[in-house]
Amino acid sequence: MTKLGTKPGREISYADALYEAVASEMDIDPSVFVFGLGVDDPKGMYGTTKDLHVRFGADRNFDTPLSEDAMTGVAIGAAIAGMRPIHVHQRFDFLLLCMNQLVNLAAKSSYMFAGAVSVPIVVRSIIGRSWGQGAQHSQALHSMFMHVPGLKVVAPTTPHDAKGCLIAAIRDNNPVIFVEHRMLYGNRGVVPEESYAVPFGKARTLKEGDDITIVAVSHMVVEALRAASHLEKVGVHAEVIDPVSLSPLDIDTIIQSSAKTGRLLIVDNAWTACGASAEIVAQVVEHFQQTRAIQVRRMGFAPVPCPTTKPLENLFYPNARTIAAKAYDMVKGADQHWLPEGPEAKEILEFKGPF
Amino acid sequence: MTKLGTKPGREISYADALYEAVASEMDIDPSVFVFGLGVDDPKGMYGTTKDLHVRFGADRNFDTPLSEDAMTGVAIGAAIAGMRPIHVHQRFDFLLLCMNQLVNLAAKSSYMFAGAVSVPIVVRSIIGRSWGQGAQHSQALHSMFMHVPGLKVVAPTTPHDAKGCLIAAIRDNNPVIFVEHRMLYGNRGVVPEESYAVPFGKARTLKEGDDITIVAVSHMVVEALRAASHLEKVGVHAEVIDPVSLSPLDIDTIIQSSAKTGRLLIVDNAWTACGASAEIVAQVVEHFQQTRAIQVRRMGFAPVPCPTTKPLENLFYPNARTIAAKAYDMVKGADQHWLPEGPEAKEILEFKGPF
Amino acid sequence: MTKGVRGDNAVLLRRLYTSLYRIRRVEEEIVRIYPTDKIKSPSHMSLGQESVSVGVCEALRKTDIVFATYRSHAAYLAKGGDLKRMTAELYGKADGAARGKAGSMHLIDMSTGMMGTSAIVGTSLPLAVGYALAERMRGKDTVVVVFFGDGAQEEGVFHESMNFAALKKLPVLFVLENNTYAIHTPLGARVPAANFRERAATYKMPTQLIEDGDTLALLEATEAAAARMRAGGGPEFFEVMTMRWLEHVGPGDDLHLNYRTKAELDAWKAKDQVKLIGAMLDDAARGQIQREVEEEVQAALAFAEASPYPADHELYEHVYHD
Amino acid sequence: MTKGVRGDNAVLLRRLYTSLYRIRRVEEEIVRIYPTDKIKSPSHMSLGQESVSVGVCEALRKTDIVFATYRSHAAYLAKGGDLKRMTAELYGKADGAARGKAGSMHLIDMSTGMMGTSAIVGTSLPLAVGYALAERMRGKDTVVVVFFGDGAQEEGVFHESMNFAALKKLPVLFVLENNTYAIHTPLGARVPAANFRERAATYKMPTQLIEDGDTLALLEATEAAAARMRAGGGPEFFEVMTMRWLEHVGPGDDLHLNYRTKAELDAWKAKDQVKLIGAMLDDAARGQIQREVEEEVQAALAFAEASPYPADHELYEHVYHD
Ligand SMILES: Cc1ncc(C[n+]2csc(CCOP(=O)(O)OP(=O)(O)O)c2C)c(N)n1
Ligand SMILES: Cc1ncc(C[n+]2csc(CCOP(=O)(O)OP(=O)(O)O)c2C)c(N)n1
Ligand SMILES: [Mg+2]
Ligand SMILES: [Mg+2]
Repeated sequence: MTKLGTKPGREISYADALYEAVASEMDIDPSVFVFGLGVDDPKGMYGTTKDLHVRFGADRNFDTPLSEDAMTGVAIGAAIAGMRPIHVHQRFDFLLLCMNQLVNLAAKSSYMFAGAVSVPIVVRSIIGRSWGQGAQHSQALHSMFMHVPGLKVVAPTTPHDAKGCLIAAIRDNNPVIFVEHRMLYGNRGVVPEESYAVPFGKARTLKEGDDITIVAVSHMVVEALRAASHLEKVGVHAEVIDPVSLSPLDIDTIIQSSAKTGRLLIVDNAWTACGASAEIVAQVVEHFQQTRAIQVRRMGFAPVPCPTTKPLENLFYPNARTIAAKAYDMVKGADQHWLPEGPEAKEILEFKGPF
Repeated sequence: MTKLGTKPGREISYADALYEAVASEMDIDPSVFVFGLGVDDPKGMYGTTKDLHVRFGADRNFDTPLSEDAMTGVAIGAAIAGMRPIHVHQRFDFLLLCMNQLVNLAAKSSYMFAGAVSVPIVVRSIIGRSWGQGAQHSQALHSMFMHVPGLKVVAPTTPHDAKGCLIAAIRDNNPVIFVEHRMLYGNRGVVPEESYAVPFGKARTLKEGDDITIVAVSHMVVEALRAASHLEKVGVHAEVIDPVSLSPLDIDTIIQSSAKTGRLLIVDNAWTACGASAEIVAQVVEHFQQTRAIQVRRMGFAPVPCPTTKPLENLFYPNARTIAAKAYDMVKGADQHWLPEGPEAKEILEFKGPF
Repeated sequence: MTKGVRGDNAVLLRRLYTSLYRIRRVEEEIVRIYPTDKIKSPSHMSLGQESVSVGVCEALRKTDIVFATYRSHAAYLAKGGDLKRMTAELYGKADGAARGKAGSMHLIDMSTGMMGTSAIVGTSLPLAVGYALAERMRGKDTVVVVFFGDGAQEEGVFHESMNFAALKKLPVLFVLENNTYAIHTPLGARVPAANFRERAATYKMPTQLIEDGDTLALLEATEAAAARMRAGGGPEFFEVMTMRWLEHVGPGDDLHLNYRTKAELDAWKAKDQVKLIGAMLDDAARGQIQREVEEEVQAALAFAEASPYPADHELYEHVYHD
Repeated sequence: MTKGVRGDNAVLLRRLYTSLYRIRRVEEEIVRIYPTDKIKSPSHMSLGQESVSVGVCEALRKTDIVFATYRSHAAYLAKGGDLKRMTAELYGKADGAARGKAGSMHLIDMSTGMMGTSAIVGTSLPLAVGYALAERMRGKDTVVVVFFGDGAQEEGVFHESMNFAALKKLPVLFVLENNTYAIHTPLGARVPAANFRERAATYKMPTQLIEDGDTLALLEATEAAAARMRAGGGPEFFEVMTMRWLEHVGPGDDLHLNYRTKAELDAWKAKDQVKLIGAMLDDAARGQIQREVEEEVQAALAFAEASPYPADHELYEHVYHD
């Protein structure tokens, strides 16, 4: 179990933390370069790649044609040649165009060729939400990649981990699917100025508690922490765990917490069927077998494509209040019909379109 | 729980059952057509599409350019126009080129457009195995599709279900990923001559038993039944369940059996991480919660890409003996070190390449 | 501008102007309303590009089919899509074209042959080809038009779709709306040469260049192409030069981003097709159209405002068809 | 056949014939052994197509890079790949090029610039482009060759790869091995016209047609193209006409399948490059080469036989790099 340092320090946003990670690695390693649709455009991928082409040259941060399939292959080819490309996708949904290269080539090359090549690529995949992104601009498909041996998948939530994980991903000698969430970009937190890597395979316990373990993924960590605050007010003490890295997955931290609380609620920022939440449940119960019957629940996207209209979109996602209500039921017994009062998440309330 | 009729009747192979299903639907419904690489070539997709172009005309069973992405879109467009296309893929691995159209378009269209369109396509996906198919010709990625609302996924195992499910898939008004396994093609079984649909969402109990529930997927059903025979000889009575349809999934049959046996072993013909096996475990334990601690285990592909060399390929897959051994341990207590004697599966022994 | 058009010029011009002006005015209203947050839907404005949809669709039959992009308003309206259902859709209301599930990026009106649009660039190209294949299999003489941007031609699926349509001689009209930008990226950063017609010609299909988004030229060219396609001539390819006036997505200007120049944009505004076609009408005719459109647009907005949001249970509807 | 070649013709011809004959003989041996089941690996024979790899690779430096397909034997050997490690790989043995994990479809020899091949058609095209990008970024003058079939050009990724290579002026030589079939499907069922060079030219790259798999013409053309590419000239495109003699995959003939005619195949066999180049040598020289190759091939097969299978624990190795 790793804890986030709480000592005061410089606070920056998640987006700036990502920028800092890339810039610092580009500074020390000439094999690192960034490319993808819009990375060097006036908006610089929400600021995360803003002036890299100015600082490091136009051939180290460049725009591409709309050719996600081939551009993924270009990243793989460059990686085999010894470079460390970072391929950026404005929406996770676009990775569906890259599946062949990522799953058939990137994930397989090291093994098929018995280690003769390595494929150190980072695939930055931004999950969209809000303002009617709709069915094709809001997907979070990390479980598809967790399914495939040869890939790594990380989904940092705090600015601290955003920087540290991106540095770790760039230095990793394997293909890393780097999962970001647009609604995390504005979140601020303490981020050391110096370079550091957050190792994969270590979960973080962001809040301790004895009554229930809540494991949350990506933006749902923020909502789970809010849910935990609601729960504190009614005397329920939730432990909130952020796996940070999904593959490899630190199941031990989750198992230990579940052993303590006897209750495990997993809130994924994705669909649940064959999702990260299913895998976590399976590993936990395989561990305990009949020695301990843990109460388990999963929450995630409603099992439907994402609708655009706001009232339905609100129902599509778990939120602090529905997470709290579910946890409350798990602790107090089913159907307590308790739902805390509270505003919608501020990052969602404050988000203005168009995109 | 549905049982397969055991009354004697005509026996045909799985491959012939598939052929019969398509041919009979083409006969009664002019909107059905078949296309895909090699469907009208001299080998006729291992006989499953052999002479459809002769019987029904060259525009109802046709070859295509190597353009899996666009051909998937062509199927979707034709389906929106009211046709019922069947798109055939010689290897499941090639579907990675179709993910964008299948997940972003086919799965979403009905919902995004509030039911204004339907996308009745069937995507026949053949899993490869044996003779060194290797990392890129042996994948079984059904869980990726189970993750996505709007798609259905079926994986029939018997010739009877192959015919009935394919007829059901063709008549279904939704996109259906139809999972076949090359090693099932030669298996023979009783198949009614008349047309019949096997409804989705109904599991089959292929063998009854009180000691342990084995749920197996696709070709692993065959191995699980062999494992069950091994187990019978040492007095362990396994119940073997074939889900047949993975999405929708008949979890009730699995839950009832697990309640009876207290032990659940899931053997997928795929990797386990975020796989069908994880989803089944999660649904079962969510159902029982603390009322019943079921012993659960998962088996599947080793968590590596598939190697080509035979000795390692043998270790990559679960087989009748390793399944029996695992089940035995679950019933008798860990590490019994019992491994039944027995030859390799005959369909694998007998399979000769090149492909 | 262009040579003479069909029989009753006046009627035709009134139709064209109505269609053009209607799209223009609706979008101007969307721009006005957007900051109020009532429209929570990423909207890619057609403003400046209306003529491409209007010129092509005017030559089509109601039974002909149009596939378009997330920049969908112009095609939807030009093909006869219901205006009220469009505004309600942008408001996320239950009377919307897709009960609020679609938003601006996924407009649909099956009753007029306007197929649902996709927000994944290039993905409608093969759907159009598949639709045309289906129609041909059933012996219909439907023409299928697919609009796509200069960015979309970079996707592999463009190549695959062109090849297959040409191979099967399908009646698909590929209309490349060349506004020379993909978001903020100019063509020069994406292709070695902007010779799209040359490439299309290698698929053995006739190609045409339409300069300045010329409505009448496009109408004539489409009529001729549609006739050839109905007679079995196979797919054709148009490249239409045009320009969007606003930012890639949303209601704002974007000259401050400096990826294009004011001079470039002004040159396009000077040859605004809405104005040019309007100028061919006398003041009375033009004024009447403007008044009628104004009324219709305001009624549509009022309709959208008044429409209820979909009920909660609708979240779970439409995932599957029975 | 072709005009004069480089300085020491005799040496060159001996090298070429050695390379051609070596590939031919290895494959003949694979065909012989296949029915014994010792090689459990889907093998796509290069037999008949050897000259494409040999002509191109002879013009390359050891540090130049080759990407090829599952039909990999010719390219692997022509680029200097280790013969023993190849045969051991086909046998699934621990001394194989990838310790038995790869098989025939995924040969690799990084030490000679032979990149690992893929069994998914078309997928190596963008990898070659990416490799060339990397080399250029580091200021190297490496040339990257990518061999691909006529079927591969139908995949969207071909279009995307050509476009990007041309846009960035990368030193990639695209070599289309046009054997006119994709498995059993002739070109006519897959493309509206077999005008591949015309299309390649629209990406603004020089193109050349090499008839009859002409080894010497290919060598000359590659030398010239490689020089232009090293000087920054950007990608080039070759279409090489050739023919495989055996079935698509496996050791057998396939005339009984009736997708191609005996006359067609015989015409190709009559212009067999292995024979033609061999005929340019005197009997003594040819005989010596044949004896040396024979020895090497038999030694390699003995090596493969003798090599052990990989140990069980290797199943879990090489999934990730530290
Ligand atoms: C496959 C895919 N890649 C990237 C995007 C992000 N994106 C949306 S619109 C767009 C530009 C498209 O340009 P173009 O095709 O010229 O159409 P225009 O917007 O100019 O009408 C991009 C890159 C996307 N939606 N889909
Ligand atoms: C993406 C993909 N689609 C289909 C296949 C099945 N397949 C293997 S080889 C082949 C034909 C390829 O033909 P071509 O590119 O001309 O190469 P050739 O075999 O003639 O050398 C096909 C369809 C595949 N391996 N990968
Ligand atoms: Mg554009
Ligand atoms: Mg070929």
